Amino acid sequence: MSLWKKSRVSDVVHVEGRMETERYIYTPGPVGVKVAEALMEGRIMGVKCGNKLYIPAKTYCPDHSEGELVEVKGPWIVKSYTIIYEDMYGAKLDKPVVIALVGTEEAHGGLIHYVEVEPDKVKVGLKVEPVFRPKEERRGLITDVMFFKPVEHG
Amino acid sequence: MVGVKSNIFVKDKVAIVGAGLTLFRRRLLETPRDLAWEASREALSSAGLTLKDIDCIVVGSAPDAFDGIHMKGEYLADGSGGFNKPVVRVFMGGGTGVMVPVVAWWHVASGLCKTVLAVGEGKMSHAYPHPQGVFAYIWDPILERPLGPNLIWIFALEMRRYMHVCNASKEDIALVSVKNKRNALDNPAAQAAAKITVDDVLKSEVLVWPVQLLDICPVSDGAAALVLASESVARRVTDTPVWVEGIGFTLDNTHWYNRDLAYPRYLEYAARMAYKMAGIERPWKEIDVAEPYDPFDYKELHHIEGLMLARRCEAPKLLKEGYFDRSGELPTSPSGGLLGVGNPITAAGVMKVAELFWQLRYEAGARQVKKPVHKAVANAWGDLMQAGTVVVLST
Amino acid sequence: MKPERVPGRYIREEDLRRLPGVIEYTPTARYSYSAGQALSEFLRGLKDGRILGKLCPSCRRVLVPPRVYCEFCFTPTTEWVEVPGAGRVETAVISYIGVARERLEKPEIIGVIRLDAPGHAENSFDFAGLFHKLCGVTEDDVKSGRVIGMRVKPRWKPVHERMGSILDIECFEPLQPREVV
Amino acid sequence: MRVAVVGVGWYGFKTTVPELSFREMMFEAAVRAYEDAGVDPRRDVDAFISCQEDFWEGIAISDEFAPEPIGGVLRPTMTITGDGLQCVGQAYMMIKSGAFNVVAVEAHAKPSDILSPQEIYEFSLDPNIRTLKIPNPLFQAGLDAVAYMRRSGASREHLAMVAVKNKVRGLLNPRASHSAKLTLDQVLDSKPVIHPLTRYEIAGFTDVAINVVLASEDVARRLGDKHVWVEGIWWATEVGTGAVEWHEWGRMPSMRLAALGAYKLAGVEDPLRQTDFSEVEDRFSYMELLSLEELGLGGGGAHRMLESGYYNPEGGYPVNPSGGSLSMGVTLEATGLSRLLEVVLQLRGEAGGVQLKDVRRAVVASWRGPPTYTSIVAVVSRD
Repeated sequence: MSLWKKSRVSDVVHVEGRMETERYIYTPGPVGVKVAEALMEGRIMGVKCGNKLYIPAKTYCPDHSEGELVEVKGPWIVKSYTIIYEDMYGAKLDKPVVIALVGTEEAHGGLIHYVEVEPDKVKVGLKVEPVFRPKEERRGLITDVMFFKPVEHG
Repeated sequence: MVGVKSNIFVKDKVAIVGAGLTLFRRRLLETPRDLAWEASREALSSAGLTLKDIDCIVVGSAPDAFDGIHMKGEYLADGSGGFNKPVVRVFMGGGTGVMVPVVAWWHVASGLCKTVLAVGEGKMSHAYPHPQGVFAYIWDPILERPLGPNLIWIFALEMRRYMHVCNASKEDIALVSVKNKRNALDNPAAQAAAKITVDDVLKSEVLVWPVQLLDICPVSDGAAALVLASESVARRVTDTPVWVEGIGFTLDNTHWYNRDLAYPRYLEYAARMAYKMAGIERPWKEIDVAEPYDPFDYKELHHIEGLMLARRCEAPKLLKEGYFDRSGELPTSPSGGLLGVGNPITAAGVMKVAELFWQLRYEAGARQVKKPVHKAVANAWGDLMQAGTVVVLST
Repeated sequence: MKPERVPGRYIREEDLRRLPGVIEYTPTARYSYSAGQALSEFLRGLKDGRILGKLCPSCRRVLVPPRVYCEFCFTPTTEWVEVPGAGRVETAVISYIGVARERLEKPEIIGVIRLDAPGHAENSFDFAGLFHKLCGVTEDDVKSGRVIGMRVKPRWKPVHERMGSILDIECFEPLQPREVV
Repeated sequence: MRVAVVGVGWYGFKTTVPELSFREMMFEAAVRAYEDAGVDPRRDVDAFISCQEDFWEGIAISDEFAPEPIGGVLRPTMTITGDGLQCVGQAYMMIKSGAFNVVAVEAHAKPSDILSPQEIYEFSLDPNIRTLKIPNPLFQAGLDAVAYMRRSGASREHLAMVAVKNKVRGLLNPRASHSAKLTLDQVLDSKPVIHPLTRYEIAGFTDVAINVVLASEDVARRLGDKHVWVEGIWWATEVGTGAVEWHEWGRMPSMRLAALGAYKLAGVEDPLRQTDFSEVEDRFSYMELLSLEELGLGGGGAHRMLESGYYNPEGGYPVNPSGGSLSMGVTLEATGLSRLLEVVLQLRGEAGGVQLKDVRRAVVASWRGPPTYTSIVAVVSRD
């Protein structure tokens, strides 16, 4: 409690500033390198911890043991989803985007990613598949998968 | 992850029963959470425990702008063992490393946790063009940042003041760097171990006079972890528990240019708190080995005085006499310290406590100090030259 | 010898660029820091070429930089006090590097100035002071220690260039003009 | 030994507090809390804890600024980067250890000073997820809400009812700057922001500083009879933000674990019967219902209880009688302390327009918000 306060807006000053460095370069970690190499070859990895499969692969299991890296081949389904219409500042997106947790029936977890589908068509359980970037554009990141798309019914 | 039960227990005495380190290097391939996991695993296995045996987690890491992730405690939580467990992250700038076991202490002393995994992690190599650029934001955004300060400025200002008041020369101070880098030759985690001379320090690149390149610890990535346990658990898992006898912490005021920088008052206050709890009245006689915080060489001398292991301005003279060598009367930084082992900020403070743990159990091998050891003290320091954190250990 | 194992894989800068899975990220973190009651007035004072402090009614120290509380007495501070600006150099250093460790073309001298204002009544440890650049002193003044205790005063920017910022003071310079080598 | 809240103080609870710096706000709250408790911080308080995060402050080691405005200079003062209730948890442990008698806890929020909150939220995501450039970093709330609704059977209407209940209730609370006269239709007719959440179901931001003084039983009794007991407090993290995909979607295990811990300490077995009301997490509408379920306050389904009016202020078990975060706003790391503050005022009979009748014991629950899976729960009571 200041003994008395000035209250006109013009009495108080705000000073603009920032807390940024030019950029950050994050290393992937030894397991991350393997996961990245697999992605570049079009494979999505999970980690087997005992008899449970977790997606995506991480360096260690929940009990801190080293898991076994395994490829997850699907079939992929939407386990949960959301549709984003606005950003945090209230600006409307040009087109709403569908974000989903995409996993498999048995595995724990899943990938957080875009699903290319009309917002009114997305639902939990929707069968989807990954669409990879052309090989030469891949960098070992999750963005090597451009998005998931609904599996065409055959 | 359903159906996990929480464990809450009754009041108890506190021991360290395990410790682990990763390598300290300027750039490790591991992610921050990988590093926390590696150090945790080492600490747990050294105690013969697994994550299942751990009730609570204390994480230390500082600051978020280095690793480049906001809410870094949340990011590091599971690497530190925090899967469905109580986790807190403590943050006192550079002082965090020793604050981690302090906070872990009351987790156990309160009786609420029987076992605590306490982890310190730092990954300085993420920030470009240089990690020092990030330090620009530790300053007051209105009064200090406009001056374009480099981090080293404040430490140089403090060192200059110490030199002036204590009549200490650059040569006197450089001896700390020589000693610690030499000690680090025996530390398998060390990044900056070297056999150097005072002359090498004085000929190294001048950054902010009086601070030169070899007066400073390097930029590092790394992690360190401790396992703390209640008396009953400690006696079950080990014959040689190391007791946490005293804890102390203090923050001085934010306005560092409103106080005399020649003496680390913040540390004396923290040390008095810890010594009182440990029943230590004459630390200069009762402490056998110490790990004072040494990101800069003068800082070890400063902290030796703040810990009351030497009289004010007396540390440089004792150093010259070999008093603080591994074979000396009161060995300091037998690990090699931050100057020799490296400084992944919080991890370095935890590493110092780990070193004392090994020293007190006579497990430090080539690093073991010559004299018998029973009581030890470590400190860390941070913020705007204002944070003092202290633990006193004993066997 | 403990530790028996120190895991970790060292990686060189050159090798980092070749690794798959490396992520580059440009952060955005912008703020508008509220200066509040005390610093807004202080900045306004600087614009007028005055250094303002606040008086602690309990320990009688003048706080520069001002705050609405005395952190030792935990008392609200009362009157605004204009302090003379002159003071003594408490400590000073020579910087050869800039914010991000780049080498500077011309080294800068930086110091802490103990101002001519009442400090804490019970000790000489706590004082009214500022942190700023020093001009008109030489590198040798710093190295020899001549600078410590030297009387200095603020060199103000011309009135029309002042913005209400700590940079309205260009630097602190010796009270007595000195011969600069 | 029991632990009590012996004083509370706050300043702000406005969408912006331009006249003060965050430090001055901390001082205002601290003076009020110490006055309320009847303690002198320089003499009577043994330790000080601030709960804050660097990127909310825009200062790289914001712990530097913690001690001065709360009386903690040259005293044991520290920062925990967590929700204010986690600081209360630390204070609880410190007092239980016997080494501290009185501990002051501080948390503050000045989101109005943050010019790029969206980018800062994004910066809290794992770098791998950041590469996706998802246009709203709060997307996890949508994923959780959809999963929760599917599992529980709760509908869009139920979520909207939470917003209406809390926004309207807040009109009676002077600390509820985001309260509004709102109807169910208005919510249901409004456009979604993050499906299924509309703008009325996502709490706005509020500036505040809150200070809470805790003390051991002996000291609390000596200070008078205003004290409120912290019978139990516990916290948990389910997964780190580097492994959010492994979260149990549509659930909040961290809150369940925190509740189990807090109830065990407080000797609570049936919280719906053994406590009188609660202040729980509701920064997103679904979170109030999900929290209630994880806290064991959901009966046969929190949405059905809500529908029946059971959680209304005059219902069988009032939930968020303050108006909750939907009315009071998200106060960053002070969010948990906002909930605690309202409970303390209720139990002391000082809640003014939102005062409930005959309440003795309450549950306080907070989540740190996206992208975290960390929650804190406390059981608080009066004699």
